[in-house]
Amino acid sequence: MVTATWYLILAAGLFTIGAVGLLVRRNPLIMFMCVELMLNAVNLTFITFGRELNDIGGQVSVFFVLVVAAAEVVVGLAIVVAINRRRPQATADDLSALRG
Amino acid sequence: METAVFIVCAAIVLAGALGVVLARNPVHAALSLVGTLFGMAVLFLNLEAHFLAAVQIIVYAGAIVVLFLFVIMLLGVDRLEDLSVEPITGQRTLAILVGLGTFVLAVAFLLSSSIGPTGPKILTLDITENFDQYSNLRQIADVLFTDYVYAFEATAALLTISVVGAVVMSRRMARSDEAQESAGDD
Amino acid sequence: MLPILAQAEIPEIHWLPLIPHLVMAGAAVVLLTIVSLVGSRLPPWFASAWTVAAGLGVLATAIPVSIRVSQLGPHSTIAGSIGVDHFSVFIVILLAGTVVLTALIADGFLQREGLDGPAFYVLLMLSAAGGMTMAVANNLIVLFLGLEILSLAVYVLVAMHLRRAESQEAGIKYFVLGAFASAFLLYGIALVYGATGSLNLIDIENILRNDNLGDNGLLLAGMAMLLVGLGFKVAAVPFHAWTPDVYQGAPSPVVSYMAAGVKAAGFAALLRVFFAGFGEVADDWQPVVFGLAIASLAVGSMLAIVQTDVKRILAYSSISHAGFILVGVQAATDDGVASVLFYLAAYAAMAIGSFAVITVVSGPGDEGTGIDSLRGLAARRPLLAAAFTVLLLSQAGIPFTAGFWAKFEVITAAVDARSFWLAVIAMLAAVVAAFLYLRIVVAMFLDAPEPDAPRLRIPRGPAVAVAIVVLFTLAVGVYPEPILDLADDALLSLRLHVPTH
Amino acid sequence: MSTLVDLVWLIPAFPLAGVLILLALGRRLGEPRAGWLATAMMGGSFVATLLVFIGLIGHEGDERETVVTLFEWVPAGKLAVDIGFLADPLSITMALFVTGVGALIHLYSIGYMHGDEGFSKFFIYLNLFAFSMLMLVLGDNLLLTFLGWEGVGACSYLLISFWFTDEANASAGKKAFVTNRVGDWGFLVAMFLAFLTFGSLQYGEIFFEVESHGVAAGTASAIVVLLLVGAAGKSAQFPLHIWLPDAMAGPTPVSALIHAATMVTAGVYLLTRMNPIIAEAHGWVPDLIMWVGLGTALMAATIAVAQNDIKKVLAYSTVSQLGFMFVAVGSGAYVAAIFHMVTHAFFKALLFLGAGSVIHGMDGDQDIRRYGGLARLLPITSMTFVAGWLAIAGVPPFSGFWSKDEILAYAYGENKVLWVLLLATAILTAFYMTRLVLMTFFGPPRWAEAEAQVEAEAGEEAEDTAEAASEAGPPHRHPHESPWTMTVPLMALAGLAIVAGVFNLPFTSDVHFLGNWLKPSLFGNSGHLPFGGGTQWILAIVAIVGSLGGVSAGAVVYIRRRIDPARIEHPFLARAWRIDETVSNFMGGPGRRAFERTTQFDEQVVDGAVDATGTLIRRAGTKLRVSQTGLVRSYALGIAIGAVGLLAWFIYRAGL
Amino acid sequence: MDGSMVLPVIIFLPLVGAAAIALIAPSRSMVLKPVAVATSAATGALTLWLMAAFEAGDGGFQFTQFAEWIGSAGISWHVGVDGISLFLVVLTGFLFPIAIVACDPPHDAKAYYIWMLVLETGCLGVFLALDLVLFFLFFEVVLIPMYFLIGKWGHENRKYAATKFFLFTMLGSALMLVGMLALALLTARETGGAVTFNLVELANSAGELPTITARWIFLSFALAFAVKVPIFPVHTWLPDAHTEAPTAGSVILAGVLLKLGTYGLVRFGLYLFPEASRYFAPLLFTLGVIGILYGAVVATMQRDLKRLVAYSSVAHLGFIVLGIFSINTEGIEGGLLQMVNHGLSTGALFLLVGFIYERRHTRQISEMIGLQKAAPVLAAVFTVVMLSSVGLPGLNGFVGEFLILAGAFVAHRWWAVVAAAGVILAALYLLWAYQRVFHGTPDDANRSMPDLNWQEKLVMAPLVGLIVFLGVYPKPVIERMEPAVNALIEHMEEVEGIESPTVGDRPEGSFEELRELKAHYGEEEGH
Repeated sequence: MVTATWYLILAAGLFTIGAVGLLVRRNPLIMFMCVELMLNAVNLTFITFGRELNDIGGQVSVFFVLVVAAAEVVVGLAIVVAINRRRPQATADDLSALRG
Repeated sequence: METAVFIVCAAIVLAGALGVVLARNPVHAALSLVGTLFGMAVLFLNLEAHFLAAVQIIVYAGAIVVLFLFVIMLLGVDRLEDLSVEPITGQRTLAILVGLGTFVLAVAFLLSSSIGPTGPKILTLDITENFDQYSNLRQIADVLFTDYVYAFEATAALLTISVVGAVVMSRRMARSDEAQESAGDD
Repeated sequence: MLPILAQAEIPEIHWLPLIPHLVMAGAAVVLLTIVSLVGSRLPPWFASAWTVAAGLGVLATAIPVSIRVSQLGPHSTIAGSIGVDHFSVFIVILLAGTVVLTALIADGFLQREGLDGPAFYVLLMLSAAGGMTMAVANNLIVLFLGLEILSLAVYVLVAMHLRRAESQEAGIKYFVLGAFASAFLLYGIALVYGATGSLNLIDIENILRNDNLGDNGLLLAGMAMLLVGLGFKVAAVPFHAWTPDVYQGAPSPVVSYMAAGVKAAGFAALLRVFFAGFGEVADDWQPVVFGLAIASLAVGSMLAIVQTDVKRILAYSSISHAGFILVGVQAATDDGVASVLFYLAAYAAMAIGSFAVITVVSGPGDEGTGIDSLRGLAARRPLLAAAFTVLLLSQAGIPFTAGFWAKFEVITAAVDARSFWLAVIAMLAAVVAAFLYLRIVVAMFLDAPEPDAPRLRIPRGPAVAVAIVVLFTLAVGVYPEPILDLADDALLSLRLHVPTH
Repeated sequence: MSTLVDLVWLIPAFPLAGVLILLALGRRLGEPRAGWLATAMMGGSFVATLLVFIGLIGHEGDERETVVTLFEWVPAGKLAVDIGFLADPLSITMALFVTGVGALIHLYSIGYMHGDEGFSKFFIYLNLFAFSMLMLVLGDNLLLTFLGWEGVGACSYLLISFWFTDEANASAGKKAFVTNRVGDWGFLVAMFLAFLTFGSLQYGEIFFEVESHGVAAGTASAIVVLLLVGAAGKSAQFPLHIWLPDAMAGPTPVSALIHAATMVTAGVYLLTRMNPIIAEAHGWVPDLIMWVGLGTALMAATIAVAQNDIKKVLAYSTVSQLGFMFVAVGSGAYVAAIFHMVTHAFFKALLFLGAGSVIHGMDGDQDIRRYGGLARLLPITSMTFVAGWLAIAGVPPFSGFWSKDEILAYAYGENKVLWVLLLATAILTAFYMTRLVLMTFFGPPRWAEAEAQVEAEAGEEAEDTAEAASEAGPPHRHPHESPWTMTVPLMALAGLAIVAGVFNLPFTSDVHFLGNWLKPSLFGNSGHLPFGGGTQWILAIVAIVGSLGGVSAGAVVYIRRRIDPARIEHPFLARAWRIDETVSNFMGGPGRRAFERTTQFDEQVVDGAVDATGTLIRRAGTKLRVSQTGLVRSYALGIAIGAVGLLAWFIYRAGL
Repeated sequence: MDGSMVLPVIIFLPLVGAAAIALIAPSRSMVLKPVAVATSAATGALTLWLMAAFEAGDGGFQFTQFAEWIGSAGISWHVGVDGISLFLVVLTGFLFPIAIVACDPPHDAKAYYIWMLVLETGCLGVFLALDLVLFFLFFEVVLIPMYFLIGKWGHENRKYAATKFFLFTMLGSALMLVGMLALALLTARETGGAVTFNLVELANSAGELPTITARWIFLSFALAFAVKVPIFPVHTWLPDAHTEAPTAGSVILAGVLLKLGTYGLVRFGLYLFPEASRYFAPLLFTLGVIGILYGAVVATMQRDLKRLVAYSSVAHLGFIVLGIFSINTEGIEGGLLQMVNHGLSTGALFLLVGFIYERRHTRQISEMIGLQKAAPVLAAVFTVVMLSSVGLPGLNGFVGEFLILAGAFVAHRWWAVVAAAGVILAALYLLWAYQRVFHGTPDDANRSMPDLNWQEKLVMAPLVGLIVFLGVYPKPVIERMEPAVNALIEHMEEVEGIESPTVGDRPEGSFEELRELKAHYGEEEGH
């Protein structure tokens, strides 16, 4: 029998991979994907807790997270598109005019 | 059975995640993401979140990843990223250390604690008690339109923003010498 | 099917407390509709005026809410997910005021820069609606949604100056980091949910009071993650790094909204979650906030003094201010909450005014934000320089400005909580920060203007906005009692709530 | 109660009025009316003093003390100080010769300062000085005395640097003031101690407290020693004497009035006034006063032997004579001290004014090596000067003999060694004064041919002669006698210098006028000679022989030229035992360096620390700025590190 | 005039004047100065009236006015005057018109007069406030006008000096604010009463705080005041600020602003923290002595005349600190008196240096020589003022200095002995400077320097007059101070429950009684 802990550890691992991915990748799109990974990890955590607590709240939360994720991606991609129009192929590291 | 499903799905999820992080081609990364999302959906099923499993596929794999791919194609940003170089000194080492730290600490917290309060629990809606009578969808709907009705309505604002935002950002800005007239005719 | 339907109890909904939110969000949607229908036939000032009206409408509708709260006491509605108390009213008023003033500032600015007017105001109002949601949220998911509404709109606002590369760079930075921090916040929510079994702060507070969960790892980890997310929003060190870049890159009116509104909403959420929700385990998080406060004060002040861009200076100073406000949070007392609210109100005025001045001074393209562009402003535009000076002195905490009382209240709270050393450090940081305000004042008053400096045009909107905040700053500086009373009344204690669920 | 004594306030009021009138109208009055006004004020003051004197005489012997209080000055806490005047035999004695001699010198100044552009200012200062001196003498409490004490110091400063365009004068004035201040420090601290001990600064109350409750010997000793420091400063006793010779830079009437007759005797007056405290002090305290006096007297006498500036000779002689007075105070011979003070005031004022007359006649030249044979050209000056010479040399029956003899007698009673040394000093005095007189008034005139020689030596003795050389007039001079305003005071003072001995004749207690007169002020603290009249006669004869010996020795050296004067005028003596040099070298060398170091410390360490704090914060800001790379991934890393940090802290907190 | 209204009128009259000046049209700039002078003179007249109407024998607060201000925080509008503050108020009222009349700003006259008048309001507010927060507000707000006065109308290095002045002073008061809040809150906690910042109420419960707490709080106050005074080693803002400030700024800075610190030490140090004051008295005492000697030594070596005067302030203020922490009537009264005296004499010195600067456009001592020849009246006035600063008896500086040292001697005699050596050094640096500047033969640059004009004479006359008057007859001042000082000391003793060391009572005797006592001496004298 798989206990909740396994799910949670899996989620933690996924969250970590997402976080590390955001830190090491330069392509903004892939960075967004990493955020999605992190959100997915949270979703898994929510659902696991919900089941353990015998509570639907976790699942409802995931529902909202999904909506937020979708909206976030739209906005994020819109910004990326706008930037790419001016500076095609710009990586996250290229955008460092503001500093200091 | 559940264990087997978990192991397989976990493997898929992690592999997909690693694929996202390690793929040089953004298209490959997006496809790896799809893998993760599918694995996740199955795990949701495993956890008796049927509705969310479906939404996961439809919204995530179906809409979000497609959006990603669409943008990749639109912008032609499918150039390979050279992952052997890290321009920022120490970034990768620190990132991995931080990742390890987060993971180890999170696991330590998870393993050391019990879930839920020691006293009486406060349930939004008891899953098991009503499981026989209601579908998962029904349960979620119940809560969504009662206790979470405000949140549900708020998502409308969220979506409006994303629409307006996308429109604003995708507007082609006239060159600065045309700025005056373009401001006028909008 | 009927019995099943009967199962779903529709919770009691008090509409009155929600009216301000509905007015704000509704005004945005209506504006959007009008614009898409009538479009270019509208006069250029229409959207701005509409927004001002909407903000004033919110202010007006907040009054009955406030009266209701006075009559009934703090309570909650919609299954306990919405808290109706003076605290939220205070923040709502603050946000509405911020919207009004930002709209005034933005009026001339958007025309000058040739930017998409209506969209700006729509996003502004929606964002403010999100902020208000954060202020009233008694449910972590509602709070998260509010935060996302607030943030997503601001991401777009930051990036919307399409002719400025800095604007988009700021936008993408803010977005990536914001999403990253949101993920932490969300994870924190999940962990707290796992620890307490509830997403409702009232329930959580009850549980924490009855159970001894102080050493529950999930709860602690959840608090840590929540602090990351909210610390990011309020720009506390070490989650602050976006602030200077974004403040510098973003269109100036947006910055005034961010500094005043976003920060206020962030602190409102922080207080709701930590003071109200986790008040029972304050011993656990106080030291962390202590650390964040010191780090913010130190880093904010020290980095500010080596900057040359006024927006950057003020960005770092906003980090320092965040540290100051955290001092009030750290006290974890009712006085602390009141001091935070007062500080937020005072800071909102100074920040809006300061960025309004910068909006005016920066000139076409929003480029002239270097400290050089302020050189000799006193000779060119004495009143503007005087107004800016008042605002800067207020930021420095000089007497007879609102900023003084803000610091006074925060330090009072800290001292009352026996955090003497924190108070001392905060005051020392304030002295260091004073140096940078002086630098700006020096540039304006003691330096000669550039010989070829163009004549400054001061549009009516920003002029009115600056006049309002300066008057507010001075009036509160001389007689802070009304605002102090408001802040003192804005008790934030979930124990007083009567959950209707 | 005689109303005459109550007029005591008039004594200082006259010169004060003079000051105020001259301040308002001085320039309009112009020369010489300003001078006449000032002189008249001094005359009025003298008359007022006489009236008070007469009034006092009318009192019974023991009731010759009257305090006239004008108003409260400093009524603060326990401290209550009045502006009040004490008229008693001591103060009135002092006031008499201060106003008397002062009036004469004012008169003299009208002639002396003729043609000076600061004429009226000079008389303002002189009157102000007189006022201060009278406050010093008449004040009924230590603080008022101190007011006068400092006032005369300030006037001295102003008058020494009167011709301020010359750096040397300016320096001398500053030096006088600062050196005096060192002494004032002692006076101040003595006052604090007195206040702490007695709760009052008023003489009457202090003495009453001493009489009724007594005072610890240690405290009394401390007070006296501190007062001695003050007195040494004002009365130019070793080692604070260095200012007085330099003070000769001022106009000569100033030297006569302030730096010979009146101000410099203030120290003696103060110690005499405080005799009840001295009486309570340990035994070594009077001895200390005595030995300080003796050392100063002897040292100054040896220096005077080798000086070539006429005023410097007189200055060192003044220092020496003040030493005599200190010896007297130390041996309890207060009457002798006051007696000598009075006679000294007459003859030294006379000598200075005479010297002034000579300098006036020599167009400002002060070097005695360029004098000679002036007796014929300046008859009145030379005759009066001779009278002064005989008085100071201790030749009977001139006044100096009587007063000096009394001091010598007391010294003999105190300590034989002391007496021998003091006698030697007296002989030296006779010797160098003879030298001065002979070189100035007798022998061949040298004022023409000496010129070349002096110029040759100029390099070596630059310091001594710089002044003379710079003021040296045309090579062909025509020394002339001074106007009557200058000679009348000379004659008056000469008369006094000759006959003043009658004030206090030693033969019987009935003719011991001054002794009897002063008795009420001395509270029986006066010393008594432990031997009879026979010994006194022997001592007197020895003194006379000594004086005559000194005079003859001078004649032998400077008329007969039996001994080369250069062997006597040793450079070490000429350079005043190098004390002045040592002090200057210290002040200019290590002293100045210490001051500079302190200033550097202030600039670099104290202020440096402040600036360094600013720099440090700024530098820290610059360093931290590097963290703001502009790279979004760095920022994200920062957030992640922060998150891990928080998690770690909570782990620690949970004790996991 | 209603008694209770006079203080607010005094405080705010200059502010009203400032507002009036702000409304004057640029075309009518010639009326700026008359309005400023009239306002400050009217304020000065009111302060004189205050002095005249002041009940001399009363040690408590007079003309008090009380109103709730910020009730929730326990802050009130509470003003009043007693013997301790009276003469500082009068000094302020006196010096401002003089400073305004004496110096015309070279540019931006309107802003200049506005700031001067605002500054006056701030200073008066500090001296009259009887509520800690009210005091703090005024104390802190004074920085702004002074900052602008230095920064805008100062000399070459003005920006640095102004910023340093501002930050340094703010640093001190920043900590004081924490201390002030701790005092009010902890006292309220100890007594169980409501939080109040009322000075009198806090003083009455001064003994309630734990000793250690009170000491810490005292230190925070003392630091703020030490910076303002300034006490060694936190004095280095002063030479810069004084040197770079315009003449009127220097006058006010030296004459009034430094007194904010010393006044604070008395009013908020001794009064509120009797035990801590006594506990730390040796420390402050020592710093005062160091300041006296150190300030004098450093002043001696200055090449800049204004800087020299500035450092002389360090020495003088050292004396005042010494007097205050003698904690006896003589010392405190001396300190208070010396505050007034220092204001007059150093203010006058700065004016004179300013006059010289206007003529010679240099402050370097080495560039001046023989000025007495060129400007005898200036030199004469300078001499009087200098002698007052040196502490010559008969001039004002002496009385204060003497009382201070006498008080200090009673309290800690060896320190007083050392401090008294300061009188030597004071003579040294001032006389040396005078010698270098005024004595000697003037060179071409200095020969033609004009003497004081009638306006400048008019300005100096009252200063010199007061310098002499207070030296001769300080009683009117002292007798008004004394009841308040005695009340303060009684309060301290009451709180601490100890008696301060003091001098024995004045002996009852006099020469009359002495005569009877010593009658037997006459008999002894016979044989």
